[in-house]
Amino acid sequence: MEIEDLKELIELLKETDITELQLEKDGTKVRIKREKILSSMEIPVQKFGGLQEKITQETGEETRLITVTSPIVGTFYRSPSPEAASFVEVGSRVKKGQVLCIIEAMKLMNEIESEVDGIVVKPLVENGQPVEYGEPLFLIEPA
Amino acid sequence: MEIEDLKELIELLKETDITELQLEKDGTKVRIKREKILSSMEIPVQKFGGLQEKITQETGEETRLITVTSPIVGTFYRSPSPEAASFVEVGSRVKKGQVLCIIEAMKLMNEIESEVDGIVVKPLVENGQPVEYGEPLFLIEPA
Amino acid sequence: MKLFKKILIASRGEIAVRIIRACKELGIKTVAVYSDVEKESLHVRLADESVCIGPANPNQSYLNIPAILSAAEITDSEAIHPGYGFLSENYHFAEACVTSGLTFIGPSPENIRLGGDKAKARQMMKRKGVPVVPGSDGPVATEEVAMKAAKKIGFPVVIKASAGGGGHGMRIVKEEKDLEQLFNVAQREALAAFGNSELYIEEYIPEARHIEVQIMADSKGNVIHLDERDCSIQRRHQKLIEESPSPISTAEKFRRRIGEYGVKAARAIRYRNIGTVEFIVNHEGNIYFMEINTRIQVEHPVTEAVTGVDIIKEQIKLSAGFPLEYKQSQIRPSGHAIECRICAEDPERFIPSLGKITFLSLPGGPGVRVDTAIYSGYVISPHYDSLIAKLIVHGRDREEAIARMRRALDEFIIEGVKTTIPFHKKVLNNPDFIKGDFNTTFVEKINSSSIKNNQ
Amino acid sequence: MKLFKKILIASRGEIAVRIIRACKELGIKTVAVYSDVEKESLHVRLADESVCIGPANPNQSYLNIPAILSAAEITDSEAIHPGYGFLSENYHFAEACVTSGLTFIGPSPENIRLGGDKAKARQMMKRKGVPVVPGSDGPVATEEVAMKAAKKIGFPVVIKASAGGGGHGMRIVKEEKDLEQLFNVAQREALAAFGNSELYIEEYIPEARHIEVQIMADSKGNVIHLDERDCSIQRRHQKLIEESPSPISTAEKFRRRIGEYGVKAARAIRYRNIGTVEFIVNHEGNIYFMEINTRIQVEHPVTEAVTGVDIIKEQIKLSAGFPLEYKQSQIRPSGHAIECRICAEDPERFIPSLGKITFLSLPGGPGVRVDTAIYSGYVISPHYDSLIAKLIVHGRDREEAIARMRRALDEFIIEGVKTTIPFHKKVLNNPDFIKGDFNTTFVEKINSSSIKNNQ
Repeated sequence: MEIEDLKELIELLKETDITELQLEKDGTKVRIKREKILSSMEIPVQKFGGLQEKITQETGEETRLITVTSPIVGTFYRSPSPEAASFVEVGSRVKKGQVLCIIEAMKLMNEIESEVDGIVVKPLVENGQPVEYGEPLFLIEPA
Repeated sequence: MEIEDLKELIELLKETDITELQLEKDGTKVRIKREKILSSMEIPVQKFGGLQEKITQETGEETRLITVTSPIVGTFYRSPSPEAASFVEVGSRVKKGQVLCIIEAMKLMNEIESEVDGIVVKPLVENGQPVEYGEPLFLIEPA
Repeated sequence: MKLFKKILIASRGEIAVRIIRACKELGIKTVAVYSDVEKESLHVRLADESVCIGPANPNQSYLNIPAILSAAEITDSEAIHPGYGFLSENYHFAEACVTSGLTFIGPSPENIRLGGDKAKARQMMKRKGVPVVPGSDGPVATEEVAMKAAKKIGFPVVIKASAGGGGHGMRIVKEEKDLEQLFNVAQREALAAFGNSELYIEEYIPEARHIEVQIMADSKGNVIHLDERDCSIQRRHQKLIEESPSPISTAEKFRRRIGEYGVKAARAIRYRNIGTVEFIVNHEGNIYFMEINTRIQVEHPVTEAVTGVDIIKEQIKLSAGFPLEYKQSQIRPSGHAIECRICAEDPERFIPSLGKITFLSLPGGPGVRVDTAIYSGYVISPHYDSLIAKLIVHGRDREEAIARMRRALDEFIIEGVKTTIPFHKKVLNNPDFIKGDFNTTFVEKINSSSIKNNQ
Repeated sequence: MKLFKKILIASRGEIAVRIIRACKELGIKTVAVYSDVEKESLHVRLADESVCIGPANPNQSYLNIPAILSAAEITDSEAIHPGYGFLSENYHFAEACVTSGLTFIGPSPENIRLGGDKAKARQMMKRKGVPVVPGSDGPVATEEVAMKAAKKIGFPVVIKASAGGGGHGMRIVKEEKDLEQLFNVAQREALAAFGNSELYIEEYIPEARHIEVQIMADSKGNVIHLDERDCSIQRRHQKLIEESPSPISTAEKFRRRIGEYGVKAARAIRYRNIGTVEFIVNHEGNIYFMEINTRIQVEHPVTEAVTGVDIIKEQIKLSAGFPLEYKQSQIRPSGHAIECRICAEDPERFIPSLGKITFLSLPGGPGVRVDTAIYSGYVISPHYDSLIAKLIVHGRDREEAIARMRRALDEFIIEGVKTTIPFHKKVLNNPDFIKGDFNTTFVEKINSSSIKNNQ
């Protein structure tokens, strides 16, 4: 089971009423549960802050990665100026409050800080690309 | 069990009332749970013939009743003329081919016959009432 | 004069819904009839009453005359609207309605019979001075008569079935040597399709437009027309896109002439009720009578859009004996309207696509009309026509109508089945269509060119 | 002069969809913005591009000026259409657009500012000869000034907020003794609602109609009107049903006069772009200026139906600097149009009804327009307006329009949430409404009489 398969499953589930799904590959155990929801509404509960965070669980492993998402709409820059070095690279150790990138909005440079101590696992946006609200920017493994 | 099999399962479930499904490959364990949903649609499965019949299962009992349905649109009469007695009453013993009622359509009197030997359990339409195609007319307990 | 209290609608799908709408606006109660697979249909849901008249097979339900008349009887209906298709052009049915004391919403059985006898209608029109395509004077009984007529007309000619429709029993004969064989093939095909092998012969007009005139006539003999519709965008004699006015009607003189021919044709056969006179127009703009359709047509909404006249409401009032509410001078079409017939078909090969509609979002906003009986969750059945929606737009001119149709097609979302929406988009973006430069060979041409492009 | 290549739409729901439609017909690319709970919305689906601008709370998304301007920047949009509501009448936003090099689709910031300052607009209109309701000459700063003005006008009077709207800061004062207290309450309410406690005083006109005139003006100072809309069917200052022409416009003279006042009012303040001049009409037919709305209005489709003009397309072209495409003499309204605002609310108590739409079937057929962003499966969120669909009908006269609206309401099926459709049916069957005999107290009256009937 790869991440791609999981995505596909999640996409599929979105279109159904299925509320639970369990799967065990060896020995092939499947458990699918569906609860009839009578026109109920689901409003995602969100945490607000200077920086939004979403906790994702990596399959197979026990590591918990944090996705840093954009709190504003703008243009993503990995360095303070075109000539300068990137704020962080893959593998960089970051401290809570350390700048990860800049998002330019209305000619203002907004510094996006890490809210945790950890290691940068992956940047998710190319330098100079526009980003929207809530767009994932970095994966960070908390230390 | 591959991802493709799961997809198929989910597709299947979308079209059903099944709310729970369990499956174990070794030893072949299957568990399907189904709850009656009020808004679901039932399309009656019907047999065609000179006279339509539908087999219903009475709850709690083991008796199998046959529903005689109307093969045409028209007006239902229980007797050959207003003065005459009804063709059949509750409890009447009928033979295959025996007339149960008349349905008048376009001034023609169409005799509706029983296709089985049995006992009339219940007439389902009032004398002189209009009936549509497929409308239940009598419940008969086959002898 | 009194309007009906209750009308039975002997049809299904979008046209049944359309008729229910007209009845509701007139304060008339409606009875829907349906086959046992259509209990969840919109026409059943929207009508005041409904009667199941038989199983899915149309022969046992929507074409079942005794069942329909019985349904009218048990519901105390006063009149029957036949919609289009099914029994709408069956004069036996129209007569049976009259015999049963019901009003048939449509013209007289005699009008219907003549409408179905293409060779005779041609003859009558010719006699009354409505131009017809040069051809045989009436039916041609044998190969010999056919050959004589064909030689007089000059090849190529086209053989047509008197009882024809939908291209059955129709053959183009390019050369003298092919006539014998094609005559026999057409005869056999006509017999198989219509139970009537009678044929007639016309000059073949290769690059023609199909333009028709909507007419309305009351029982006192007043006849008006509601201008023309251009229905040249066809595939195998099936109309796909219609518009009003015709792009060639910018010549006001042409428009007036074809309208007048429509009225003349209706008068020639003492036509009553609403109907359509179909013409062929060759590349020089010559107008030839083709046939008369004695029912409401699929494409009537384009005329409603430009004239503001509710044709089905008028049809019902005319059938109840009311005089025409409009004078010819009161019909003042404005703007331009286009209709696309959206079918549940593969848009490349036009093969029906069956199944459940899993998501639906209809176009809306200014100048957009949708006539449909589908909904999210509707299951398209193999028993009936693949037409699932008619999309009609109205704009202040043809340019706005085209822009509006494009955006309406863009926002029309149907998931779960394939539809012909991509085909319509292709046509609406075709430079020749945009210029108004097309004829009945248009679809064939763009389809073959797209095949070439793919190679 | 060049039209925009790409427009960002700073709105949601049906009006965002409506604007996308206009852009598509003009060949302009669109950018939708949305809050993170609206990813599945129709305006996001129909636009060419979309940008998530913040969380559900409108203050952080649809009212978030920096986020919207940034979204325009990253998508290379040339203009912003604000729809109605949200930032549409915020002159700071209009100014910020200009500063950012973007065209704000609407009038100038000065026009917007004046539109929001009711007391000042009143003063200017009075000076330029547009009749206003007798009242204070400008704002009344203190109770003493207010009392003096009120006595001069004569009780009852109505206290209104200069920055007013939606009934906030508005109080009817029946007698002299109540003035002091109500003045203070209104002042406090105005401050809370608009951050501005300025008040003015008008004569109270008890049984008035609310009639407004749609205007269009280009940058060269050409101004035309598109006739009037009667919006008297209101509940707590919220319009529920609108129509054009007004039932009292059968007097052609009245109709001409109110249209001319509309143009005069627009000229008085050098108005540019499309807008609406709202009037109060008393039972004697006297017309008084009330306010000017500097945006597209919810009820614009009734005017589109009778005039055939696509107001939003014209608005966009005017904003790009194009001159007016119509002369006053080319605006020739025909027939009658009515709009019902369908809200997801309990039809008795008007309390919002949230949840998922489990089944949807929209009305269609001739003369019916639906502007909506809902679909089967759509979830109505508590964060936004309860307006879920606008149902607009057009008929050849008011009688046909009413019959058509009734049948369209009948066939409009929404399951899963409660809607105001039953309320609209009640109005459309009310004898006074049918006669055209109503004013802004109509809804209050029928609601209290239905309560009486229940007792």
